[in-house]
Amino acid sequence: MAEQWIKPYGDTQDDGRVQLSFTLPVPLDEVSKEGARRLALAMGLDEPAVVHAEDMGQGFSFYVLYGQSKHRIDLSTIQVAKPEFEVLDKDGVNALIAEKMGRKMVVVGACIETDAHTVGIDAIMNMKGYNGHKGLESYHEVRAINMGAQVDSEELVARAIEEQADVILVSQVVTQKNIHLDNLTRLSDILEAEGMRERIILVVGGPRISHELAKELGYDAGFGPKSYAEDVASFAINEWIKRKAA
Amino acid sequence: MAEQWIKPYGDTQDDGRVQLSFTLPVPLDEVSKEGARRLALAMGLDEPAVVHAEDMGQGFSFYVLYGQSKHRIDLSTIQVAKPEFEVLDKDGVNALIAEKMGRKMVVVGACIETDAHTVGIDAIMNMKGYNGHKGLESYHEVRAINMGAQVDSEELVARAIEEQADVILVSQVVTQKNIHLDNLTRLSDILEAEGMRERIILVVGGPRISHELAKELGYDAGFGPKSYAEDVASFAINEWIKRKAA
Amino acid sequence: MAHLQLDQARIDRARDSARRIAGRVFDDMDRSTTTTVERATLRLMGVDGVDENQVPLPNRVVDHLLERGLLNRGAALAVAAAMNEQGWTAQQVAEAVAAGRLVLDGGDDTAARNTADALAAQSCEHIATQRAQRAALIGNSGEAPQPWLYLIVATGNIYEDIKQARAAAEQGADIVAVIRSTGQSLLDYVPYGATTEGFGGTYATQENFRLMRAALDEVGAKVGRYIRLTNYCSGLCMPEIAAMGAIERLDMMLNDSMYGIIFRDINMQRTFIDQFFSRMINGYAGIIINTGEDNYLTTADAVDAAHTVLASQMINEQFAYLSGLVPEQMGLGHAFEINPELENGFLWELAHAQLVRQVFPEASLKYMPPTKHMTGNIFKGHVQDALFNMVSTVTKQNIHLLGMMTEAIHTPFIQDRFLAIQNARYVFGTMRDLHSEIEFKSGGLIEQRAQAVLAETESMLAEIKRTATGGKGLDGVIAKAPGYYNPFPKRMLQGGARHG
Amino acid sequence: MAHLQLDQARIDRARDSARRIAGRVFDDMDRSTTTTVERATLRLMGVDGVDENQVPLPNRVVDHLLERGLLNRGAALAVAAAMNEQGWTAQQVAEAVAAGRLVLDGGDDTAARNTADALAAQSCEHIATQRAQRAALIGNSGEAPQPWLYLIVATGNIYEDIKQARAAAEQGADIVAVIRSTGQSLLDYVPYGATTEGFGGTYATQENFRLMRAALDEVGAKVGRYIRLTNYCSGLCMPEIAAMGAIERLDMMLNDSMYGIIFRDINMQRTFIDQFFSRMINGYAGIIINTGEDNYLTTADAVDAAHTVLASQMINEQFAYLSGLVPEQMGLGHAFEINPELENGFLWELAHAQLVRQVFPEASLKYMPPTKHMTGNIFKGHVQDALFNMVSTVTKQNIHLLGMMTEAIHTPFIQDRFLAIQNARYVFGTMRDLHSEIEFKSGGLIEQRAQAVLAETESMLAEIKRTATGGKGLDGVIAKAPGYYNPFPKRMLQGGARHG
Ligand code: B12
Ligand code: B12
Ligand SMILES: Cc1ncc(COP(=O)(O)O)c(C=O)c1O
Ligand SMILES: Cc1ncc(COP(=O)(O)O)c(C=O)c1O
Repeated sequence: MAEQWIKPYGDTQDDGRVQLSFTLPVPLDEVSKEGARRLALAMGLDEPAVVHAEDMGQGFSFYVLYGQSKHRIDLSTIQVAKPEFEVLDKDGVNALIAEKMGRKMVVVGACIETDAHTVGIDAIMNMKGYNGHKGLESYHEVRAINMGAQVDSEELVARAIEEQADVILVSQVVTQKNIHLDNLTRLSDILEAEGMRERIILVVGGPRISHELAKELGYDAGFGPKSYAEDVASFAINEWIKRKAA
Repeated sequence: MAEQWIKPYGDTQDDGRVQLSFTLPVPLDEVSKEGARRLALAMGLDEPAVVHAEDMGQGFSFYVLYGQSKHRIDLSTIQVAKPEFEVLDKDGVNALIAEKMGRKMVVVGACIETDAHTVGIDAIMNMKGYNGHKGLESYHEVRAINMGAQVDSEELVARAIEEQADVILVSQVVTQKNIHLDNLTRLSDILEAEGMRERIILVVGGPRISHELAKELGYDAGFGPKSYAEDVASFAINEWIKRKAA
Repeated sequence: MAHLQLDQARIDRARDSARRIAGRVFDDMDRSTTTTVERATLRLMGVDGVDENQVPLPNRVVDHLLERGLLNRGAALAVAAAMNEQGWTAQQVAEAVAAGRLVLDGGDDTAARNTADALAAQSCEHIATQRAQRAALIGNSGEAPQPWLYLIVATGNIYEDIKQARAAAEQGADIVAVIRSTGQSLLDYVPYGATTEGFGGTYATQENFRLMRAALDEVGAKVGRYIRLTNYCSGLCMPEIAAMGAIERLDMMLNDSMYGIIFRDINMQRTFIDQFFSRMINGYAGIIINTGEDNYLTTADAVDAAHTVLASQMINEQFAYLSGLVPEQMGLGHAFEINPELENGFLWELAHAQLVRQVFPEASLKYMPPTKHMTGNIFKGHVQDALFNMVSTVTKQNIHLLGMMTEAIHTPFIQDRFLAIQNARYVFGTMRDLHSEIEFKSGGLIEQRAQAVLAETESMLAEIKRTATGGKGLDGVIAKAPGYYNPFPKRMLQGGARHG
Repeated sequence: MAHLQLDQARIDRARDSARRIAGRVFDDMDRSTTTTVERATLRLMGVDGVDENQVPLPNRVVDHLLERGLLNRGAALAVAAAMNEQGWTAQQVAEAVAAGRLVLDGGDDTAARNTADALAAQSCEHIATQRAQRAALIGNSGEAPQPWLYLIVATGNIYEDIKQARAAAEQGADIVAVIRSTGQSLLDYVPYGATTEGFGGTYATQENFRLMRAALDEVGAKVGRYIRLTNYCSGLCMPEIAAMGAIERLDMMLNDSMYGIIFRDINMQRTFIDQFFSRMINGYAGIIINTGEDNYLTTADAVDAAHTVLASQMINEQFAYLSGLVPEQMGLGHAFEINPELENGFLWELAHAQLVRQVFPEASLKYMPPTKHMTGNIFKGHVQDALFNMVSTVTKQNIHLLGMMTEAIHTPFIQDRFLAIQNARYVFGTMRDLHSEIEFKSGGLIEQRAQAVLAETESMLAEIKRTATGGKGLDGVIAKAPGYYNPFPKRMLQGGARHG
């Protein structure tokens, strides 16, 4: 593929302009201001300008900077991990499940551990769906079980076993101190320990989740913002067919 | 001096959090989003997150990122160039001029070349001053001549010669494409050519001017935002005394 | 002045329905106590500390009584009896129980009652002193004009929180809320000591309360403004947190009669019983309670569900009266959550905020910023927050939670808070008297909208009948036995902010 | 509806004073012409291009006539006479003059007049076609509702400008202004061709106009909205730029009767004469002129100097009528420049904006964003811009210059513009009908403020007497000789937007 080097753009191709803001844990003075500028230099910004500097009290100061990034990126070298499947609409998904599975697909979902943000998982699972995209409960070829908020991983796994689930959907919204990574690892360890990991299609979603991250954590797919039921459902049936064939 | 390493601060000492935004000259897709993330990585930001990505039309896309700066700066090593003098008030300046010079100090000021932003030089020179700080015209030991906007460097120098000026004050506000650097260099070259550079105290000011920059350009001092007449006047009389002694 | 024509008879009818609903719940719930109510009672009587497994002593004693089938007569009597018997303090009794050195039995004699009463009197005395101390500090350093700027800190580490809270106060915060660690609401005990490891917030512990209180008193003196402290009085330990807050002089508590049921799947009975007890404590301690109606709008649409907010506020108001609170202590919640893409959304927002203002003219309304429709676009978010600030000043809200431009991203960085305060101060200042300079068109869209929401509220309240069981914490609900005794209500329900 | 009680008699008296002032200036100025008026005349007659030193041919011809003392009879006749003599086009005549191959002499015979008239007719025909084309394009693709979003591009390079202008239009811009390079206003000639090297802006050249016009027509068709183009019709070449704009179908021009005098130290007579001629062209071409009162507030305080804005608008209005413009073509300027730290500043801003709206109900008011009080704090700046957006929609302004959060830092980056549009769209949408839903308190602070500004304006205008000479460009002012002839006024003053 042809190289495609790009830089940030302010008002002229390759001017590299970026905006930056941060706090320094020192009061404002000429030295701290110069420190802010040097940080920008260290980041590889040419001609960085501290366009705003303000003392915040209690030994903190705030800075806004603009500078010109030296760095450039060759987009042609970037491979973004993506789950490979065709996104079908609801009817398409239903038809494919009926054809290939000959029974309903069982999907158990939850917002696990301490996380109580159910709006995301509800958006995927509840009848009503989100932004005009109906949720899995409305798919007649899917048995969708939404366990809701703050579900322990053990509980989720137990339910998945009980319901003979094909797919587990997990939502993780709180990411502070990377708690989502701990939670997700914990769930996949438990599945592993139960000997269920191979059997189940394991999917995670949330505002800071990418497919790449999900793969790193040993999940089958990850879905970020603006995902809808048909995306997950299309992935799941596709994956099911692929595994069956293998 | 004891080392004083600092990093940006988000909500915990040394977490290094910074906010970043920029445009890329490509439409939004998964690859460009990853490209944005890699740029942040290249800048030395750990765990960069593209928290917002939006297509802008016409082949541009906009990104907001947060990440954790790896870089840190030892503030104890930073020496900020500063003009060294004690800032006196108006009466103090007048008294010192009267005592040491025994005549009025002559100051010629202008906003040079294509720059027409006179508010800054007016703030320093006009009777009324700025933010409650009276301007040089109100100093009875200063003869202040404000030539206004878009004054050619030649014209300014001619006037300085004519008036036997002790000090030249230049204002530069427009900095696009570094035009201020060209203009300032031009003025100092002309002074040099006229053999006047040694005799005159040459001062520049403006929102993007620092003392450091002024020194680099061969000026005697530079004044940035929030400078007032007493700052410049104190510097000027101090410098005059120093030169006299030398 | 910004003012809407509203049908007062409709407001009165809605309020009557709410009074009826709250009264019925109170009568039902008065027949039971809960483990955490009893633990709170013990805390007020001076029991504190943890055992070698970090289990709080109040839990150890209450569990002990529960095991022995004695909790239904109240923990106060059993402990007081043991105190009399042994000549110990309540704390010594608790330690002995935890160490297995002492087994409690019933003890309902007058001597035990007297001891319990004496301890309660002492405890109330301490809380009254804190109340007086608050008044004195406000007298000395003054307090901010309303809307008060309310800021959260949520680092997970009480010492970082303190740093940020001080900075926030210097920058202009009037109220500091320490956000609680994710998941604490479902812990059936209160963690102990100073903590540095929370997720999305810092554990609510008595020591953390104390540390933050001291820091805010100090910075308050410096900035010449009493800085209010708030925390979450909800979840499975609601009354205990109320007790801790009263002891450590918190000034506000997030304390809703239904939040736990709706958002934390906590059993209804448990919630209501805990509510009454904790509100009573808050009421007595002169603490403002903030209710959580704003949360409804994070899951429902803010236009469709506007009447549910008003209905809940009316019920919270009646519950509050039953627990002895005065209107100024009612921080009824609502929120600026209308979709920014909705045409004329700002008008509807004005209508809702003004409606609430007029229905509860004396309450300390708590107005929450946009959260749901905030995105990673921090620049647009900052403007959403500015319009929120504007509605707040135009409709004269009291407790103003600052919106953070990074709402959709992370718990606030120090600069987020700094910029949020600048935003609010700018808007409040530049529009200082706007509220008294504009009028809403009579019969116009804004007024019509407010009237419609009021009408929907009235019918909703008229229809509410009875409610179900289920949810977490039901095992902690204990039917009171005859002879059940708790020394606090009779003291707390008559004093407090109402009279002093 | 947002409406103020104002004293109509006072408005009428102020307007009478302004009419008197403008009329007197017109009478005085009608006795002279200027070098640039004559160059503009030549341009309209078809003279274009530059010599080997990049000096425009209109300058060469006019300088030639000036040297020979012939300019006071008008360039049109001299060139027309030569055309007749040689059987050449005007362009050929100019080229020959520039090459030193031809010397012009007087030539005031009827034949020369006829030729000049014929060329003028042709030129007016072309401009009328452009006007019709504009109407047709608006008919096809439609146009945006007001306030129109006005955005600037200022890269210095016309090709970058085009990129950014397209992107801006896709994002929602209704008007694109190409900012002019620093210093162009003091050039006594118009640069030639496509340019890529400006400072703080891009040179105004006819080719740049053409390139941008084509790009905007294209993107306008794509987005289904006619995108208006604007530039600066001011400085020492004001009438020539008007001519170029009329030829290339610009839609708006920054064209103030006093800006050059006050802000560029241009000679008064020169400015006024150039003004009349350029306004006449703009008027005929159906171009909206934007006046520069907003600039006053960048050097003076916006509260103290509010009446100077209104006074100048009234004078600009009268000058415009004298040049044949209709009210819809008057983009009278004002600006949101009150210090954000001023208590109730937003109220005064509302008062000023609404006052202007009511005094000029049919004008296309141009409302400028905060600039002077913008700082490097882009976050706060974005909120200042949001409040500006709000005042604009509440007071129903027409031409809305978008505020940039980076105003104090650099000419706009593409993302600054993008975010500015989002800001305005959000505010305009969420407050769509607010203007008709709120009322200003009768006799309140806002109304009082508006009345005070009006009163000050009236007395200021009543006192204006006569004005001085001095400043740049006086050498280009030439007293007309008897027999002076210019073929354009009689055509342009009767047609244009007024009748067609
Ligand atoms: C609503 C909300 C709440 C509500 C939740 C109500 C509920 N029942 O869900 C309440 C008020 C209870 C709440 C509480 C808290 N919250 Co909250 N909350 C939010 C808020 C405002 C909106 C979240 C939301 O509903 N988004 C809308 C949904 C549709 O988006 P989504 O979740 O991204 O889902 C989409 C995709 O991600 C994807 N998706 C999501 N899950 C899944 C799963 C699968 C399988 C798939 C395929 C796809 C998928 O598809 C969805 C549709 O496209 C955000 C801020 C914000 N604006 O984002 C904060 C936010 C998420 N909360 C936060 C915090 C910290 C908390 C608290 C911990 C604060 C506290 N200490 O009190 C508490 C405790 C909650 C807990 N224990 O988890 C932080 C998280 C910070 C971080 N990055 O770690 C945020 C970002 C706010 C902030 N800046 O502080 N919160
Ligand atoms: C007012 C203004 C104007 C007015 C100027 C009126 C006048 N008579 O000065 C008008 C409307 C005419 C104008 C026009 C233009 N402007 Co202008 N203007 C501004 C604005 C809004 C404010 C500047 C100001 O007055 N600041 C207040 C003064 C007091 O601050 P200051 O200059 O920094 O001065 C202080 C210190 O710096 C220092 N100081 C300054 N000079 C000196 C000198 C000495 C000796 C000392 C000791 C100290 C000192 O002391 C002062 C007091 O503390 C800024 C945006 C902004 N908010 O900053 C844009 C801005 C400066 N303008 C800009 C531009 C591009 C232009 C134009 C070129 C645009 C165009 N193409 O039309 C034109 C052309 C002007 C020209 N030829 O130079 C850009 C510059 C971009 C850049 N970084 O290069 C800015 C930043 C706006 C923008 N974002 O595009 N402008
Ligand atoms: C009334 C109330 N209680 C508690 C909380 C906090 O939730 P948690 O139960 O997770 O501490 C909120 C959050 O907004 C609330 O409004
Ligand atoms: C009427 C008018 N003309 C011209 C300009 C631009 O200035 P310059 O003369 O530098 O092109 C402005 C700037 O705002 C203006 O308002």
